[in-house]
Amino acid sequence: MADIIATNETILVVGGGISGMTAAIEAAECGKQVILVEKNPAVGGRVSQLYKYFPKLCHPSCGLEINLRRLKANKNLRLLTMTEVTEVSGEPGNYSVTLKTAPRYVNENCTACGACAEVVDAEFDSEHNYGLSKRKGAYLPNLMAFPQRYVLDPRIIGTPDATKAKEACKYDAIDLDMQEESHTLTVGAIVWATGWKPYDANKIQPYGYDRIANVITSVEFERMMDPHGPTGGKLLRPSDGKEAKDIAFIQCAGSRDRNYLKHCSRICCMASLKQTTYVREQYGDEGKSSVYYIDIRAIDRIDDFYQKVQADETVTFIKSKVAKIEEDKETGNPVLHGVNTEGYHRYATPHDLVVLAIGMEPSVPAGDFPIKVSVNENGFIEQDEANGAIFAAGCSADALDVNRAVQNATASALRAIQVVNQVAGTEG
Amino acid sequence: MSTVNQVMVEKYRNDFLKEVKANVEEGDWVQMCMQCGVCSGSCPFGPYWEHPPQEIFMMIRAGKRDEVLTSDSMWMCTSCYNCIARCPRELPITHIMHGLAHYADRLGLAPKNQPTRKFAIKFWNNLAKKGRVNELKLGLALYFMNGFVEGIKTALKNQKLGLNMVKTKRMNVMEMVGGHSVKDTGGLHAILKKAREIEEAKAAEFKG
Amino acid sequence: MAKKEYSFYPGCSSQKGASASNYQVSVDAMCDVLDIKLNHIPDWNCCAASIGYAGGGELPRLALSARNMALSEQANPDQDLVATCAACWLATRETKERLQNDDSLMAETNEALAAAGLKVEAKQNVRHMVEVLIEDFGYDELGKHVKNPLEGMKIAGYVGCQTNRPFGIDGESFENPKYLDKLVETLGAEPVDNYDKKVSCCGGALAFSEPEKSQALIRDIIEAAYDGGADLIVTPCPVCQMNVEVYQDQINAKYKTKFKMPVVYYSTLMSVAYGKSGKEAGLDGQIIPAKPLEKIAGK
Amino acid sequence: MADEIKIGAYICQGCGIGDRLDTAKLAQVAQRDAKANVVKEHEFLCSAEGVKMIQDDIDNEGVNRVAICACSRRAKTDAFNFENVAITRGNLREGVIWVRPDTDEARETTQDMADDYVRMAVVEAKFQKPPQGDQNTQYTPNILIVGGGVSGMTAAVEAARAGYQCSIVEKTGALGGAAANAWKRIPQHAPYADPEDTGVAELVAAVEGSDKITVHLNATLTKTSGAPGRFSADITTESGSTTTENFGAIIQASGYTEYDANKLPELGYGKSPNVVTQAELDAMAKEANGGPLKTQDGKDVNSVVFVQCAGQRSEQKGHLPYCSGHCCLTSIKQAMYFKDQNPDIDTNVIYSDLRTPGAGGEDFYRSGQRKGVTFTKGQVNEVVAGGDGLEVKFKDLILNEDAVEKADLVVLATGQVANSGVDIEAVVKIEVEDEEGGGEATEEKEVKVEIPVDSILSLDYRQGPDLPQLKYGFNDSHFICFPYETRRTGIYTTGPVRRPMDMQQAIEDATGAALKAIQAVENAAKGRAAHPRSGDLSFPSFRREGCTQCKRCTVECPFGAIDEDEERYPLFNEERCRRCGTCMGACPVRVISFENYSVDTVGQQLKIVDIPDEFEEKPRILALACENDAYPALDMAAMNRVEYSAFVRVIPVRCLGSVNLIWITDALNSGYDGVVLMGCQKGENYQCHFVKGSEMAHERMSKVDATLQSLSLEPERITTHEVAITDIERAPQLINEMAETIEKIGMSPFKF
Repeated sequence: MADIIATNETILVVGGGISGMTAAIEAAECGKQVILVEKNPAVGGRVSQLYKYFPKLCHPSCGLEINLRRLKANKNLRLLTMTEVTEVSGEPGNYSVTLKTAPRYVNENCTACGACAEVVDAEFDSEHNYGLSKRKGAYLPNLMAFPQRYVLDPRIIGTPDATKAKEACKYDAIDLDMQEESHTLTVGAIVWATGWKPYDANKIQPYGYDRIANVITSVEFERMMDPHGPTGGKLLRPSDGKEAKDIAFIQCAGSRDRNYLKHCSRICCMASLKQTTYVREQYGDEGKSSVYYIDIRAIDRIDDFYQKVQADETVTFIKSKVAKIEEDKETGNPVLHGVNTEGYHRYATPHDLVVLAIGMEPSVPAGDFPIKVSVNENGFIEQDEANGAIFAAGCSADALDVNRAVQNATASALRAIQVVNQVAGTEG
Repeated sequence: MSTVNQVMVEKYRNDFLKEVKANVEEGDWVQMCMQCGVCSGSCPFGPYWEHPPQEIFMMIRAGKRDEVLTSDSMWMCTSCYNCIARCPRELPITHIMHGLAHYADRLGLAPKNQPTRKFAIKFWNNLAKKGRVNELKLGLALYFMNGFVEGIKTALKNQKLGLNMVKTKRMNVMEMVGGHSVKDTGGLHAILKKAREIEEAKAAEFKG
Repeated sequence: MAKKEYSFYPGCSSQKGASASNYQVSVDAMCDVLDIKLNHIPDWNCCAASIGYAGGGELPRLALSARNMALSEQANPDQDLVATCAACWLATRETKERLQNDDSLMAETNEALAAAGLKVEAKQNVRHMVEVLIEDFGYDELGKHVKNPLEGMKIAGYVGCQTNRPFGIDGESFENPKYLDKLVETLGAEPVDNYDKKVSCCGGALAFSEPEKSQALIRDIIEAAYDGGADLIVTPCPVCQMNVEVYQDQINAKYKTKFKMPVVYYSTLMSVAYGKSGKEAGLDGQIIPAKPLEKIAGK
Repeated sequence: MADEIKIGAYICQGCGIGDRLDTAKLAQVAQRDAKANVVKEHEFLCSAEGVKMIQDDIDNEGVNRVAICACSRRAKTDAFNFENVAITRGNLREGVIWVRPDTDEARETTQDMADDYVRMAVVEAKFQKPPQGDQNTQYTPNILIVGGGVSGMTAAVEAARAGYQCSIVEKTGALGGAAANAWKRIPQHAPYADPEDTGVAELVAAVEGSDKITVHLNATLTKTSGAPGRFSADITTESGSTTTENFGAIIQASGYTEYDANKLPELGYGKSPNVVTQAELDAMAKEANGGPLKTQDGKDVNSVVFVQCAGQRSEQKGHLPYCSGHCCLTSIKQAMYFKDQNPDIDTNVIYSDLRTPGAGGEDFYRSGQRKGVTFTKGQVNEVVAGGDGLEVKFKDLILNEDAVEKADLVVLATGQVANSGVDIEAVVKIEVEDEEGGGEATEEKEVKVEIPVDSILSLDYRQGPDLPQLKYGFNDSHFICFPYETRRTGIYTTGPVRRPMDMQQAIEDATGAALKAIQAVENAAKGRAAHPRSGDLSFPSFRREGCTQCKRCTVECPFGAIDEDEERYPLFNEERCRRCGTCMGACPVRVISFENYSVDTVGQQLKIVDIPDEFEEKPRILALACENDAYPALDMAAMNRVEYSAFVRVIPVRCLGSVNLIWITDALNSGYDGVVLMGCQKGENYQCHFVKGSEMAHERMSKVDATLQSLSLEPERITTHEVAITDIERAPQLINEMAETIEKIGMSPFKF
């Protein structure tokens, strides 16, 4: 990593999700020098954990494949994984940035042959599947993972597993002595695209995510639907592994709520509408979806998707913020209590499975941002002159769907280019 | 009391929301409701509300003054605070319900024989007199609040209860004479009188 | 540990011959062991509870609690104001916060208090006894004083409403507070885990005015305790204690149930575990005798 | 040296290839059968030494065609990355050993598979040329922006800030567009509590103050021709004077027209002057300039009702089926116009779903409530002009009753209609329909050509004067991940013409569009392809003498890259080309090819495959797989060790649209027993990143039945599938199904 070349005409992009990749690739394809850092072992971010996109119901990995090809082909773009930004100082056109790279314990010799994973015994919760399944202590983060290179979980270092892995590798790709590295470099502009995390469902106490097995989150549901996900594409109840056919979707789970996130996370309505189509796809008329909502926010052109779902007689909409969920001890069914406010109808309805349309919490380190930027009380980075040449992209800027995140990231790339072009101009 | 009602009707014409904002405890919050209904679903007495809180808020906006103020729904509040704890907009719903009940009572619109209303009034009068609650008098008053015959029935029904309480020294027959009290009853009454004056004055001078 | 002193607000129900007089007895026993000195607020008055609203209205109601705070500030400055009754605590703390966040309300309140030559600043912390136990002592310290562990006893921790919402105990959730369970464990007994009625409402003051409706709620609370295999129910609130204990006969009559579930205060549990006598622990105040506790207290 | 071909074939033994396969035999095959000039084996080809070995041959042995026989073309790209040579990959790992069982009985067929992939890699290399890129581009970096509203001005200002010259062509006499008539805008900054200044004046000042921006007012485009880097645009003013300028890229920011409220008589529009649209209300507010808003007859306004979704989100004929996204926030903003003036004015927003997304949106909603704006979930049925003011009749959906509300003013939240010019696909449809004389064609015509619209871009393209529309008249991208993709290279749309949006979104959107325009210019300068084959330097060349002027290539090019010259021969515009090869697939006489992708690079591969005679019981299946979805799916199947038939030979193609029928007939003639085509999803929600490729392939294949009959072959021998990148189990299964079919119907008689 010592060979990173960066100047004050270089653009640093922080975060390798869809927004960061877009900002980096778009800028690089304009001929700019770009460094893209990602704290995970592979790029792709949240979208790589999605089964389908709304409203087209197409597969995120398809776009990811294209972006990966663009990334592989572009010589202006340098990718650093397992790397985070620890310090930033300076001003537009001349920032000094300190990067911290965690040891992967696997070097570029790795051919992704998988021999190490075969011999390692230790298993850990799979990050890719939100802990719904296990993965080995030596692993490839996912099938689309780029760099296509294995990782050793730090928790196996110093254990016999680590030595076994090393011995299993014919290509001397495993380096157990790898240490954390730190590098300081100069860049002209910074695009901040650290994305979002699902709001901690345990905090939404009335819904008992921590107490009731058959209450799950929308991101977990999404993994379940993936044919190569933890349940092989089946909707299985955590409590008893039975197929769930009567499914409740609770909107604004953590969003639009002063007790949790006060902003609207924008994507959840469309996400749940999309997920009702999964239920239909699985069971046809046998399945049943109930959406408990405050307002259905199927914004602009894609409102027609909402209209299509409304026409599906297996899907019902209840205008209600569910008050609380209790578990039916016999059946393990979550029972939803509340009032449908359209005409005041009280309900206590059992479902096989409850999906919390979980809110979007920005992953902006609001408190300890490495340099002064203006962050609003929702935790997103405000567009502000005072931020200098630090530009938020995607869900660091607002709760955005993929399409808008990419749009926003493309804009941020230009803002960064303006800065480095100015540097280039003034420096002849 | 109903003259007060006339005054308010005059003052706010048909703008009930403004009236509530001006005269009802925490009434300003009503406009912040987004009709999610979590309060209505959270109330332990929910099934007994003819109009649950969120609907009452909507009725206030819709100017349904009489329907709201004569309703006995607010009187169903057990002060469990579930609604406040869960409201996504932080509305102090319990207090708004109390405020509406009190306001309705002040205007003489509250349903006359609503049991909780009667109890609440008696409770207040009881404590306002000596500064501390006289549980026995309150209890008896309660039994007879629906008239003598009813009272005997209730009293008999609760006789065993009463005896138990006495046996376990958790009720004192001597309270009929004397009983607990603050020493400075004069001061206490002065405070309450003044507080009431201030409140009345505010309601009167507020220009919708 | 050094003696701890608090400005104490007993509340009406804790008075001699009142419905929670046994609560006070057990609290005194508990404090004796923990070396807590409760300095009673002189000439305190009723807080108007949560039912005073209809007659009182906003300012008069607040004035009542303000008067107590004013007297407390006079008599026991630089002490926390502590109440054992949920309603007393809630009303007082609510008043404190309302006054602090609303200057005009503060002014009006003091205008009213002035009528009796009083003035309030509302600066003292207003705390429930449970907060004192958990925050100022902690489970370990509370455990140290256990002489007679309550072994073999299964206890349902019924938290109820007003010690839990809207303020509650710091760090506990509204839907599933654990502190009573932890306390039960600390005292050597077994808590009923996922006791799903632990924060359900008992009807509160409406147990008087709406007995049928309230008793329906109370039935579920007791039933769930039996389902969880409880020998007795423990609670931090006088209204909860009263409602859940004293109506069991009427509920049995109405619902053909055979309830005989003792309902005790945490302070009673602690006093017994701390080796106090049944009388000191207020066990003679039980309408439904808490036999398992009596056995131990008898030792 | 470019013409003296020297092929190096490099066979890796790593990742178990050496253990599972006889690599010596592979080397022999490369040399003897495929005629590789240099052949080397290496135990770990992607290692530094392995890579160096290859680089040395390139530098010292003059190797200029490199066939890497190792892992998939998707793996180890960083290692196998050599300058100025043609590189091919023989997929021995994901393509062979990972999909075959390690058993003795499987060994022979597995080796056959590997042998063929080596042959194929070498012969593909042989027929490839390293792409040079288009050298002779005489390009201009200037950017043309159509439309002088917020979107257009933002695009210009942002591009200028990056150092690019811009010209704005605005049809009206002034800059500002729709926003110029607005009083305030929805807040764009925390705390998102109050309407803020529109910022239009500042934007106009920035445009006029920039020495990099030229503005043409009262002007339209009358002819636009050329390609990225060399567009030529005729800019004609009202007066009729025309100037011709050259541009590198074009941004279309032609904005929207407010939905015609006259179509909503039931809501009282046109019947009472006090029923106005949101745009009209904002104009009134601007007029009042901070003073109180009055009714049309000059009375004070005491109550205002906002009717959301007026003529929107409705299936009713003549209404808009979509949501315009901004209207809820706009109504809140406008209600504040009144509330900030005088809190006693009643403002009620009647909505069905209140849509205030994101952080700012929800904050603004709360702020509206705090200011006393009331919100009613309801369905407005009628607005009638009563004696004193207006009566709004609606169903209150919460109180579940019919209600009437009096109001002095009613504001209708009507939607945005895109100014997207001519719907060229409608026109094309009619052409096609006419040729076939279809019955419904006439109807089709009536529906489509309702109102004759002026063209926005006046493109001198064979495919028509404007951009293809996606849905409801918007020129949006079809792709979630690539919001700026249009089907005309170097031309990008932005603002409400792309998707209904408010000012804030338009500003973000225009900034992004400016980047794409800049990128198009830079790509054109270097002869590089734009997305999705970004950076591809190859370009289509065509043999004029062979061409029969059948026009298929010009018609079928999804990007309108091919015009016709005066002699009606196809005229390729490389800078418009996305290198998908659809033209190549379309050409019946096979005169179109790319340096590194041609009829031969694929054709020779399938021909060099060894076809055992029918008695050997070793059928051969040709699989042509889309390189973006089906091929990765097969790779991932391999990573999961999903097994499939050893009789298949998979060739990745840029797009199924590039598949030329000759490959199919060649395959059948040379004795293949089956052909499997795997492309992307087609139809309305098509997944093909070259738009129509998969569609066209299916279309063409549906017509080969005839050919099959003529060869008296069963139609089952050819199957065409839509395969998604997630079809990790299904893609192998499709191959196995073909193997089973062949077992059923028997081997092809065409083996020699």
